[in-house]
Amino acid sequence: MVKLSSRIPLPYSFKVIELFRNPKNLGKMDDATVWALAGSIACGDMIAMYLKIDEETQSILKASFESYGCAANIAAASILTEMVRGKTLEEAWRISWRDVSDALGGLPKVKYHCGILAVGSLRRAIRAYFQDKLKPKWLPENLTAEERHALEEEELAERFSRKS
Amino acid sequence: MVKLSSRIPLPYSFKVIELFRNPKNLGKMDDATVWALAGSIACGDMIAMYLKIDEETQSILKASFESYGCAANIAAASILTEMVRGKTLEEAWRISWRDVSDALGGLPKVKYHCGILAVGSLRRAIRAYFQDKLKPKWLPENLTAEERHALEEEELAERFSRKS
Amino acid sequence: MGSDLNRDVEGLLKAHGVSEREVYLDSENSGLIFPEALKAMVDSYEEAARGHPAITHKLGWESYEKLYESTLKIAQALNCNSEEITYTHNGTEANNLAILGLAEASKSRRKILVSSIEHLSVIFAAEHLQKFGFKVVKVPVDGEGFVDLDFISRNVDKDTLLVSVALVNHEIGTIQDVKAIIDVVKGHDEKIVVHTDACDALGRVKLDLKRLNLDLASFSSHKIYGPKGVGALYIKEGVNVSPIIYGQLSTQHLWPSLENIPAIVGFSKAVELMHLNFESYNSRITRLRDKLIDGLLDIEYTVLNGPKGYKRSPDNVNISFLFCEGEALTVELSLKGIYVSSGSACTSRILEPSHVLQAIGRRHEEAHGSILMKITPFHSDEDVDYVIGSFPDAIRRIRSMSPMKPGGG
Amino acid sequence: MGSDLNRDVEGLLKAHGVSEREVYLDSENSGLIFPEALKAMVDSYEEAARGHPAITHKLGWESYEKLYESTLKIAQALNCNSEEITYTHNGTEANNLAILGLAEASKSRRKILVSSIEHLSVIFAAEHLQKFGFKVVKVPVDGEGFVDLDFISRNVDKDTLLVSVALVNHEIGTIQDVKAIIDVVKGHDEKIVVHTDACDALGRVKLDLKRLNLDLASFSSHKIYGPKGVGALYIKEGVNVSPIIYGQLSTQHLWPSLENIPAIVGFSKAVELMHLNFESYNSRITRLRDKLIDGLLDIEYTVLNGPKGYKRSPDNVNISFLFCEGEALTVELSLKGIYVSSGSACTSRILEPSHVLQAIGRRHEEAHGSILMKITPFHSDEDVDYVIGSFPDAIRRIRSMSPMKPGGG
Ligand SMILES: Cc1ncc(COP(=O)(O)O)c(C=O)c1O
Ligand SMILES: Cc1ncc(COP(=O)(O)O)c(C=O)c1O
Repeated sequence: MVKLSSRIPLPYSFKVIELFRNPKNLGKMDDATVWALAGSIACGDMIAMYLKIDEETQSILKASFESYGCAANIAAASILTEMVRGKTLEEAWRISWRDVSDALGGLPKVKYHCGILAVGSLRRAIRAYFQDKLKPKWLPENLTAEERHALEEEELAERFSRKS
Repeated sequence: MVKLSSRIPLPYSFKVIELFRNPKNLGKMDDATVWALAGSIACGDMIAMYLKIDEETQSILKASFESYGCAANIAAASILTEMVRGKTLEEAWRISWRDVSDALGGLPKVKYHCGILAVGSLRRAIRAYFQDKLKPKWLPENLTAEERHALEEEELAERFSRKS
Repeated sequence: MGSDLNRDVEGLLKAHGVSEREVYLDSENSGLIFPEALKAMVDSYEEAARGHPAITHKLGWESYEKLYESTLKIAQALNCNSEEITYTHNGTEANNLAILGLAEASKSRRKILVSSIEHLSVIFAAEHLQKFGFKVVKVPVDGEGFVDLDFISRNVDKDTLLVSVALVNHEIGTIQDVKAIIDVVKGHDEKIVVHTDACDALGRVKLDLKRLNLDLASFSSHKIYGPKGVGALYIKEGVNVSPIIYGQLSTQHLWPSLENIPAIVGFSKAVELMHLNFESYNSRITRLRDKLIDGLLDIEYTVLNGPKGYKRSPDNVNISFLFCEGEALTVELSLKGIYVSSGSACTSRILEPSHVLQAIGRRHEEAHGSILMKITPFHSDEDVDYVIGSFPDAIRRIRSMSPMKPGGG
Repeated sequence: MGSDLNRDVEGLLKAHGVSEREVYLDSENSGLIFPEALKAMVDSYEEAARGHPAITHKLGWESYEKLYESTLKIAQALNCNSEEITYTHNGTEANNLAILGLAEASKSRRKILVSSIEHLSVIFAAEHLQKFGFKVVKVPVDGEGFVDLDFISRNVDKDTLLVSVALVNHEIGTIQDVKAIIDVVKGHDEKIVVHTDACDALGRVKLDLKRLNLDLASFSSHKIYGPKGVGALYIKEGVNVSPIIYGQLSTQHLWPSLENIPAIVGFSKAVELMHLNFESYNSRITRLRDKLIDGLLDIEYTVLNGPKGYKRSPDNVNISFLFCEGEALTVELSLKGIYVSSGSACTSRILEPSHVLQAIGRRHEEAHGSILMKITPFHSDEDVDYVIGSFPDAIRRIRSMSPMKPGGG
């Protein structure tokens, strides 16, 4: 038996609305060093994260995103691209979804997953960068919670599509 | 377990209010041929019915009442004293609580018992009149529903007083 | 509505006529409304009522803001968190949610104590649970309506889920020592839930939810001169209550459907007015109450129901007029423009008078002659003078019609 | 309300700004109010709201008269007896009373059929009964939302208590052939109760309760532009329903507490307006609906949800915009002063989009992009033109942000 949905209030912060109106770093990056996708359309949110990486310093020169999702999703992805600019990959890796939520002035509980998905897409991109490179010590073997979340969502979407 | 009370609407007819304001034939009758009491104070309604009877024609010359009870109770007793005036005892006996209710323009269901009690008090007075006389054929041996109702109410009141 | 009812109410009202002066003392049954609360409700219809507070658009957010602001004001007045307030549509639903919702959420405990003078929405809700194996124990009260603390102490046990006693009794105005009740109950077992029906306490008695350590408390808007159609249940954080009505949630978890935001805004305004004017309202109301009580007790064969003085709700006047049937008196007073209610059996479906009056030991004939009146912030000295001046004739006439007269008749 | 919510709604609203033109299309979630209905409510607060309709004094009788007159008007519009109407506080409570109250009154039958696209207040109430051994069967619907009559016919049996299908679906506007459903059900067994949730049907579809031979029907005031805080359940004479909330009765037997008479007066006014203007409202609304549907379907990658033409509620517009997440679109449209809602999972607590859209076979990504709009008597051609003119840019922007674009991205 499917547990049916019920509504709850979603009073966004003005930061979410601002970034929704004028998203920073929106769009595909043609000269990206690496990029990654997280989430799924069937689940209602998906983020593509593009990173331009300075290979020498292993720091992020610029980041951009694309998003299919709610206003909070767009804002979360956008603010994260701002937050990582100029950071080393290690520093970027350490950004948590809580940091994203805080930067947005607080996400409502049901929108936590937007922050999680944004961080998940970033970490996937960072992992992808190290795909065939020597893995730095700070990069954990196992998936972090945020990455697992993205994976679970994608698996759920698989189930949805099989159903219909 | 006592079943507790709940309210219901009591929109009286204007006739009830009129008779409540200006009751006809109110008061003890000093020269009554016979009188009777029905109901009890503990139950919240009581009617005294006084009859002046023409012995020859066995008809009611005049009737009066006293009432402890709600507006409908007062109105029911009052209208009944009007209805019986000039009637033979047999005719008076045949008046039902429905007739009383109709004469009042309809009693709400929870107030039916006011009509019943008024008729009960009248019949008791008629019975009292024949107490040590030859009973006419039209006078039933057994108590009528209206008289039983009065009796039951009095018995209930007994129980109430024993309780407290 | 039964089809046997008289429908010619217009005729009735015409026969009744209109009194020169009118004094409404029946806010026990249906409250007056503060003009400010009515205005707040109407304004909110014009401003934010279109929105649904759980929808992501401007009007939704506006209505959410209205809802949140209103809740905050109520929470501040009660000293609790706004998350601890659940809206219902009246005190009855709040009491039902407290009792049925707690039972629904409870895994094991099966015993409920309620005072014998609770509002019917508490007693009937509790009794409904007997169907499901719950045991309901009625806590007796003394002649003034104070619950028997010893009885509570002796009857709470490991199986006890809930103790429910109204802070202020709606009929006889008894102000319970809820703090003492909580101490006794929690002294036995911290886990026993204490509920108070505070519908009649709000605005009349200081109420500090945090300090009191209450678990559940019910409120009703129309009882504090707010709009009809709103009530609230305070649920202390951590107390488990399940919904008893099912459907699409809006911002609340325990009562589905769209909140009646305009009514909540009006309710909040009423709470605010009662809170801000607590001292001035209550000192005046208390004075008028005592003046009315004293004036009416001057009439022969009268008994005050409930305590005197500071343990009585400042608005409550309840007097039994012996040899006088209460419903007839209600109608007689109505003809004089004075609107009251009675605990007489005549206002009920069956032959039992008010269970509250019976519980404090009033005989039936005393209960039948009881008249309940509530003083409000809207009343003046002149109103009370008019009432005191009008009663003697009314009583005299009703008594004169009775076959049972004072002194034996 | 969770404490994690943003409380700076003022800041949010400031950042949002106000559009020059505003078109409110979200009366699915929270209705507008007829000014006449608001006025009737307010007037009644000033006139008769003080009284309690079950108390014997002038103000009680006046309030009783108001209540009775209002009920009579509603009963006349629905073609039923006023005794057959029970007031609740909304459609949710009416549906709960219908389902839980029927189950409470039922001695033996234990099977309930509800369509798979019912409002959650029907589905959740029915599912709650599973706890008590009831079996709930969901009746499937076709791609336009019409229930499978054959399925009903095969599944009703001696154990069936209730069949509940909404006359008009709230999300996709499907107008069911309730007469055919009744014929099938009653053809099997006269004793099976048929309920229809008519919250969205009232005023949009001709409804003649006597002729239809329905047993139960639910109504909601705010869905017909009446005040919030009132609903009603029609209970055909002879159908047994028990109360589900307990307390002091007023004039009603099935929902205790004082009736919200001012709100009922307003509700009655709204019923009257919908009834008197049935033809003119609906011909206009239907025209505007079709104009809006046609205008929006001109946009690429769109799908209409629900039937076209006369089997669709005259006010309902529900379109899926593929490659476009619905909640984001809701916010984007809000910035343009257009207020709508979406069946997207983003408006819910979990990852499931609208159960109605799923039931008619929409894939998740289609449901996520759905936008629900309701045309009201308050809308003009200019409103609709403005909406049609504003959508393409909004859709374009939202689509442009997505990593998945039409034609593969
Ligand atoms: C003590 C008490 N509890 C509960 C209620 C019920 O409140 P409502 O009328 O809002 O349902 C009342 C109302 O009279 C009351 O006085
Ligand atoms: C079909 C349907 N049923 C029931 C309801 C619930 O009505 P209310 O909002 O009055 O609780 C709604 C409201 O959206 C509805 O559309």
